[in-house]
Amino acid sequence: MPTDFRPADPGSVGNRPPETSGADANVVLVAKGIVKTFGNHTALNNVDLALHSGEVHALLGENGAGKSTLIKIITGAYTPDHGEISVDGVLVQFTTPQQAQSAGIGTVYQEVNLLPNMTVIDNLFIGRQPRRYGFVDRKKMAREAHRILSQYGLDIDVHAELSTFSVAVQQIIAIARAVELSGKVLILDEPTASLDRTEVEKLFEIVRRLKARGLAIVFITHFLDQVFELSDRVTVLRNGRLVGSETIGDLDRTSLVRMMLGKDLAFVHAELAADDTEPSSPLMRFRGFGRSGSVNPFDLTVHRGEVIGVAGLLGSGRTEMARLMFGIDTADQGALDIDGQKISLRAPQDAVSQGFGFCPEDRKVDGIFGDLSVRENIIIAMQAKLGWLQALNRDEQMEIAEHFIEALDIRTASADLPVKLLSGGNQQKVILARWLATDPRFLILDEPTRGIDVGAHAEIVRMISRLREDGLALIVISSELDEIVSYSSRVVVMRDRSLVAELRGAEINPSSIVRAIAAQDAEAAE
Amino acid sequence: MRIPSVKCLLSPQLVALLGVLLFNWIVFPGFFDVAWRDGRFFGSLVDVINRGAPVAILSIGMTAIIATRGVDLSVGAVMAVAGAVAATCAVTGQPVIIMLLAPLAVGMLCGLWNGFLVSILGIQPFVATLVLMVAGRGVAQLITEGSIVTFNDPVLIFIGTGSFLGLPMPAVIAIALMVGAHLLVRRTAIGLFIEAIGINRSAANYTALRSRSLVLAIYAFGGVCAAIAGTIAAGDIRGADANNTGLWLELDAILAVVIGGTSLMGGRFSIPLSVVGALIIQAMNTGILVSGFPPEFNLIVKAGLIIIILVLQSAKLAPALDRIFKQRPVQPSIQTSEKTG
Amino acid sequence: MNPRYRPLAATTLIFVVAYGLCILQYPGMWSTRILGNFLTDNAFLGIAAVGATFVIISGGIDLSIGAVIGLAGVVVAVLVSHLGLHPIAAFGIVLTMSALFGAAMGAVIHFLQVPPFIVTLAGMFLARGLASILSQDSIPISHPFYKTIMDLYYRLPGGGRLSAIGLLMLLVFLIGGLIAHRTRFGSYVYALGGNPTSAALMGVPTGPVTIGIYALSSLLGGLAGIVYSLYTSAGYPLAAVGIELDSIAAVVIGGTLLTGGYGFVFGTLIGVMLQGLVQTYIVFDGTLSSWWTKIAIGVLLFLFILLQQLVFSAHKAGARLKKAAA
Amino acid sequence: ANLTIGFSQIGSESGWRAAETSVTKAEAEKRGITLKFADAQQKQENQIKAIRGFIAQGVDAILVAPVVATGWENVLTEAKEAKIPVILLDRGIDAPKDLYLTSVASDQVKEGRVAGEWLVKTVGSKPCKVVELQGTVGSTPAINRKKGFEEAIAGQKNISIVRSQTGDFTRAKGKEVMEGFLKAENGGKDICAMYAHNDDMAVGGIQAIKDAGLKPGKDILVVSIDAVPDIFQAMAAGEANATVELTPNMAGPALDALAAFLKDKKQPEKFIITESKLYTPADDPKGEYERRKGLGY
Ligand SMILES: Nc1ncnc2c1ncn2[C@@H]1O[C@H](COP(=O)(O)OP(=O)(O)OP(=O)(O)O)[C@@H](O)[C@H]1O
Ligand SMILES: Nc1ncnc2c1ncn2[C@@H]1O[C@H](COP(=O)(O)OP(=O)(O)OP(=O)(O)O)[C@@H](O)[C@H]1O
Ligand SMILES: [Mg+2]
Ligand SMILES: [Mg+2]
Repeated sequence: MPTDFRPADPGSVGNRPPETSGADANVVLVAKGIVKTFGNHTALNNVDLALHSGEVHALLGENGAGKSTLIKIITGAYTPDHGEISVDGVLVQFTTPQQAQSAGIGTVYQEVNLLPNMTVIDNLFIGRQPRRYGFVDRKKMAREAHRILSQYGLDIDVHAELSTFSVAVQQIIAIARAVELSGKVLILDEPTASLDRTEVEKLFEIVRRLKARGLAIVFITHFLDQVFELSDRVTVLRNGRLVGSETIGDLDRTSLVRMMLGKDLAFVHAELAADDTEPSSPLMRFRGFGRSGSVNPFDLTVHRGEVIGVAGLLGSGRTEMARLMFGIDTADQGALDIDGQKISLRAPQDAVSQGFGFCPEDRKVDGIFGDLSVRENIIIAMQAKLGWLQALNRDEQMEIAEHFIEALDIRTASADLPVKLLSGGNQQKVILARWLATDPRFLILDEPTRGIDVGAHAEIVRMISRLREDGLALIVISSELDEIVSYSSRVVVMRDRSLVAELRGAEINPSSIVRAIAAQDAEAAE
Repeated sequence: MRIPSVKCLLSPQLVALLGVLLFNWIVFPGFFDVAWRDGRFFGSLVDVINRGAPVAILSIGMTAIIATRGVDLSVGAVMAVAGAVAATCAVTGQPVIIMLLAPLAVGMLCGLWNGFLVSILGIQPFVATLVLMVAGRGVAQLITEGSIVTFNDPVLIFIGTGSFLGLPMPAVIAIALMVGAHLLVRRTAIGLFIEAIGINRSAANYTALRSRSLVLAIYAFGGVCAAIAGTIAAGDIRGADANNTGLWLELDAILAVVIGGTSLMGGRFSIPLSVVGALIIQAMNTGILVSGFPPEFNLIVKAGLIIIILVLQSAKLAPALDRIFKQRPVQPSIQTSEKTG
Repeated sequence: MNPRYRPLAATTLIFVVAYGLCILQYPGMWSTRILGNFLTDNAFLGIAAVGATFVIISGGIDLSIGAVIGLAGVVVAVLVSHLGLHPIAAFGIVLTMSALFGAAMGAVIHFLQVPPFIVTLAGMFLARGLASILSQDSIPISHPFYKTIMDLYYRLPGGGRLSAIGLLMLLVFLIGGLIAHRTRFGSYVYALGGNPTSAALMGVPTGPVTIGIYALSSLLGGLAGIVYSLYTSAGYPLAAVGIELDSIAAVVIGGTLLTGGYGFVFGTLIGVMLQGLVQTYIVFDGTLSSWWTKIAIGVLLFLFILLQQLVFSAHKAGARLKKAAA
Repeated sequence: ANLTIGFSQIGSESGWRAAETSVTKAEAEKRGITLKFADAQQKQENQIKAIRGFIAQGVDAILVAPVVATGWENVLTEAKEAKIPVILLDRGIDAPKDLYLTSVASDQVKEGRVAGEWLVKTVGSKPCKVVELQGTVGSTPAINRKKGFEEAIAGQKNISIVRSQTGDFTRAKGKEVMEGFLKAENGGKDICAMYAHNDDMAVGGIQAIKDAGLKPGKDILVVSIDAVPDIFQAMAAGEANATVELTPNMAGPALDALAAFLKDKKQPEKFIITESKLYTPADDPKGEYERRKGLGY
C-alpha cells in the first residue's frame, strides 16, 4: 500500500533541473517553479530547489519566508499551485506524506508533529511496524527503538507515552524517526530549536554520517553558527521568493544575513550586561519556594529593572520553576513577598493580578489559540485581566494589535488571520505581544527566541533590554548561553531541579556558566 | 448592532433554510400562506418558528457549551424536570412569580451540577451529562408520578400558546433570548473566552482566563435555557408530560448547533446561526407533516435532507460555493473573523 | 505496572468490588446463572460496543449503531422468513451491507470533512427509516437453524448457560483487542485519535483508516443485529433504540477517552458488564418504581465515573492536559 | 403462603402505563403478594434480562407486559424449565401457548374497530374526511388500531382517511401534527373527524383545533382510544365525542387466574380478553373522570 506514488508524466523524465552546475549526476531531488498561495497571500512564488546527494543543504530565511511551506509541498503535505518536483529525475506528484516517505524522504516537520498519546515505539515505527504472523512485533520494535535512540544518547522507557517527555526528548524522537525513514533525503525543519549543545552535537554527528552515506539533507535553522558548521550549500528565501543558492564557502555571516533580510543587521553586543551595579529596589522575594516532586525549594530575589537569565541543561527543571512562579503549579512550600507583602499564588489569575506575565516554551500546546485571530491572541491576556464584562471593542483591539504587529514586526497578512496560519516564529512573537500588552511588571520568558529568525532574534534581545530599562523585572530561560550572557544582569543556574548557582557581574560569561552547569560532574570527578 | 454583511446572508445555513422552505413549498403549495386570525399570524411558516422555538432555545445554551468543547445530553431531561416543577407549582396554586422562577432555578441547579462535574471534577462532558440525562427524567417522573399533570394556569398557558405582536410567545421568547445571549457574549469578552477555552484549554489556563468558573456558568446557562424550553413545552400542552417532554431533543439541539457551523471540537461559534439550524430542523419536520408522506418515510426524508445540507456546507465544497458567489460584484469578500450578526 | 494500564486496572477493580457488594446484599447474585446471563444478555451490546470503542479511540462517534442493529435484524428476518434464504446466506448479505453502509459514512466523514456526529446521525435516521419501510411490525424468524444456535450452550454447574452468542461476544472482544493493540490498523486508529494532522504527516493513510473504522463499526453493528435477531428470534425495526448511548457509556466507563487517542477494548467489556450489573441489581431489588429505577441508574453511573475519576485523575492530570490542540 | 411475583413492565411512556403499574401494585398488595417490579425503559432486551433475573431469584410467578410480540420463546422456555408460570399482560405474543399460563389483554384491533364503527354510525351517509394521529411507527398498538379502524370504515365510500401521521402517542406531538393537518386541509374546514390512536394525542389535537378557531367535537369530531381521565374532562366540555376504554387493570384478572392455578392447578382460559367499551358524552363523563382520577393516570 505505501509505494504508490506515480510519475505524473513519464515523458518528461530527464528534464533538466534548474541548477546547471554540472553536478547533475548526483542530483536527487529537484523542485522547480513552485508556487503556493493561501487565499490571496502568496507564500511561495516561483521557487526552485535542487538537492544533491551527499550534501547538507541549509534552507534559510526570515520567519514566514516560506521555508516550512516549501518542505510541506516537497513531502506531499500540501499540493503546489504550480511547479513540479522530480526525484532521481522522475517527475512525482506526492498527494500524501506517506508517498514521500516510501520514496525515501524522511522529514521532521517544524513543531514536533508526533502523536503525544502513543508510546515512543509507536511514534518511531507507525506506518512501518515490523510484523510477525500478521501482528505487529512489539518486542522487535522495542529492541530497535533502544538501538536507535541510543545513538542519540537517550535511554528512556520506550513503552511510555510520548506526552510524558519534554519537548526536547520529543524532538529527538522525531529526528530519529525521520532519519530511519530517509533513504535518499532527510529534511529537518528547525530540529535544533529546543535542543541544547550536547544534543545538537550528537545530531550533527549523525547528519555527517548520513551525508557520508550519500543522503541529501535539508536543514532549516535560524542559528547561523550551525549553518556554517554543518552545511555545504544554502538556499535563501525571502517573502516567498528565491533569493539565491550559494556554496557556503562563498559566503560570510554578513552577506548571508543580507541575503535573508535584504539589509544589514546591527548586531547587539554584550555590553548591556556589563554593569555590575546591583539594581536598587527589590520587587519580590521567593523564600524556600518549591514543590515536592518537582522543584526543590529555592530562594530568589527579583529586583526592578533586572534580567535574570536561567541556565541549565534540558530537564534541569527550569520550566517547572517558571510554572511554579506563575501559579500554574502551586508551590507547597515557601512563600512569596511582593513589596514586602505576602502573596499566595494559587492560580495564574493570582499571578496576573500581581502584574506577572509568562510566555511558555511550548507555544503550540500552551501558547497559541490556533483558530483565534492574531488580534484576539494579542489582546486576550489583557482582556482576561480586565475581566469578563469590560470588553475592549473592536477598534481598541485593532489598535493594540496593530501596534504590536508593527513593534515586533509580526509578519501576517492581516490582524484578523487565524494565528495558526502564521509561521512558527511569528506565533512566538504574538505570544510575546500578548503579555507585553498587559503592561506587566514581572515577565517570565521561557525560551523566547526559540525558532525566531536572526532579525527578530536581535529585535527580541533588544526589547528585553528595553523592557528592563523601563523598570520591568524579567526572568529569561534560554539554552543559548551567548544570548543569556548578552542581556542578563544576573544568571542563575539550575541543576537537577535545584537552583545551584548565581552568577553576577563579571562572572557572567559562557565559560563560567558552563562550569556552573557542569559543576556536578566536576565534583564527581574529584 | 453591525449590519450583517452580504457574505453572512449567503451563509450556507441560510441557503439551506431557504432550500428546505422551498422544498416544503413544492410538496405543499400553501406553505407560505400566512393569515391574520384572532390577533395573531396563522400559517405553516408561523408553525415552523413556533414549534422550532424549544429546540432553538436549547441550541442557544448548547452552542456555548459545545464551543467550550463540551456537550450537554441532559437538556431534554432538564426540560421535563422544569415542566414538572412549573406544573406542580401551578396546580398547588403558588404565586405566579414562584411558578415562573422555580423551574428556572431548578434548571440552573441542574446546569450547575453538570458544570460541577465537568469543570471541577474534570469528568468528560458526554458522560457527566449522561448522568443527569438518565436520572433527570426519573426526577421529573418522580414529581409527576408518571402521569401528565394538567393545569389551567393562564400565565403558563400564555407562555406556551399566547402571542405577542402577532407572533407566538415561544418564538418571541426564543428571539429575545437569542438576541440577549448574542449581545451578552459579543458585547463582553465572554464570547472570546468561550472560544479560547474551546480551542486550547491549556493555553487558556496559561492566560489566566478563569476557565473553571466560566465553564460552570455556561453549563448553568444551558440548564436555564433547557428550563425555559421545558416551561414553554408544558404551557403548550397545558400539562407536564414528564415521560415525553424533551425526549431525544438533545440530539436535535446538538444537530442544530452543528448545522449552525459550530464544531463539536469547540472554538468559533455563532448563536444566531445555531438558531437558524434549529429552524432548519423544524422546517424539515413541519414540511414532512404537511407533505402527506406516509410516516414511515419521515426518517428517510430527514436523513436525505440532512445529507444534502451537509454536502452544501461541507468544508470541501464551501470554497466552491464561495467562488460562485464571489463572481457577483457584491462587496468583495470582506473577510472578518467577527461572528455574524 | 505500566501507568497506561492503571485506569484499566482501576475500572476492573471497581467492577469486582461492586459485584462483591451486590453479592453481600443479594447472595443470589453469586450464581453461574447470573454470570451466564451477563454474557448472553449483553452479547449484542458488547459486540456493538467493540465497534464503538474503535470509533471513539479514533476521536469520532457513531450514533447509527442502534439503527444498524435494527435494520440488520429486519433484513435478516425478511431474507429468511419472507424470501426463504438460509440464515447463513442472509448473515453474509447483512454483514456485507452493513460494512458498506459504514464505509459510506466513513467516506463522507473523510472526504467531505463533515463531523461524524452529524453523518452518523443521518445514518441513524436512514437505517431506522429503511427498517420501518421494510416492515413496520416485527417479523418472527422460525428457521430451524436459529433454534439450533440458541440451543447451543454449555450448561455450567448451577444451572447457568454459556450460550453461543455469549461466547461470540467474548470472541469479538478478543479479536477486537488484537486488532486494536496488535495490528497496524489498530495503531492508526490511535494515531488518528491523538492528532489527525500529525498522523497524516507521519504517513498514516487517514482516508482508508477512517473508512475502515466506520465500516468496522457498522459491520459489528450488523453482527450485533444478527445476534439480536438470534436472541429474540425476530427482526424488529424499533429494536435496540438508544443502544448507541449505552454502548458509548460502556466504552467511556471502560476508561476510553471520548476525545480520542486513548482507551482499551478490554475496558469496554468491563463497562458493558458494569451496566449489566446495575440492571441485574435493580431487578434483584425489585422495589424501585420506574422513576426510581432511572434515578438509581443515574446515581450508580455517577458513582462509577466518580470513582474512576478519583483513581486516575492523577494519571490524567499530567499527561492528558498536554494534548496538543491540533 | 406469601407469594413473590416478578413484574416486568415496559416502562413509563404514558399516563396509561403509569396507571397500569400503580393498579398492578395495588392489586398485588390487596392479595398480600410481594411484587418485584422491573422497568424495562421501552427495551425488549431489558425485559428479557429482567425475566432472567426473576428466574435466577426463583420468584413464584412472572407478569410481563411485552413490548413486542416476538422474541419470547427462549426466555419463556427457561422460565418453563424453572417451573415458573408466566402471565402476559396487555397483549399476546408469537410463541407456543404452553410457554405461558394465560394472557390478559385487550383486542387492539377491536379497539380500532369500535372507534371506527362509532364514526360510521355517527356520520351516517354524509361525506367525511378523517385525519388520523398514529401512534409510534412500528409499535403494535399503532398497527392494530389503524387496522381495526380501517376495517370498520372499509365499506363506507363516504368516509376516507385523508391524512395520517405519527404523533408518537404524545400530547405535544399530537398537537403539532394536528396543527399541520389543519393547515394542509384548508384551515381545517375540510376535516370532519379526527381519529387518534390514544387519548393523549387526542387531547393535544383538541388544543390545536381550538387554536385554529374551530370547535372540537362539533366542527371536527374527535374519537380516540384508552379512556384516560383527561379525555373525559374534554368530553364533559363537549370537545371530545368518543373514546374506547383500555382498562389499566390487567393484573386483577391475571392474579385471580394465578391464584386459582396455584391453589388447585386449575388451568385458566388461555386468552382473557378485556372489554373494549365505548364511552360517549352520554356516559357521565364527569363521573368517569372522578372515578379514574386517583388511579395513577
Ligand atoms: N495553511 C496556511 N494558510 C494560510 N497561510 C499560510 C498557511 N501556512 C502558511 N501560511 C503563510 O505562509 C507564509 C510562509 O509560512 P512558513 O511556515 O512556510 O514560514 P517559515 O519560513 O517556515 O517561517 P518560520 O521560520 O517562522 O518557521 C507565512 O506568512 C504564513 O503565514
Ligand atoms: N533528556 C531527557 N531525558 C529524560 N527526561 C528528560 C530529558 N529532558 C527532560 N526530561 C524530563 O522532562 C521534564 C521537564 O523538565 P523541565 O521542562 O522543567 O526542564 P527544563 O530545564 O525547562 O528543560 P527544557 O529545556 O526541556 O524546557 C523533567 O521532568 C525531566 O525529567
Ligand atoms: Mg517554518
Ligand atoms: Mg523548559
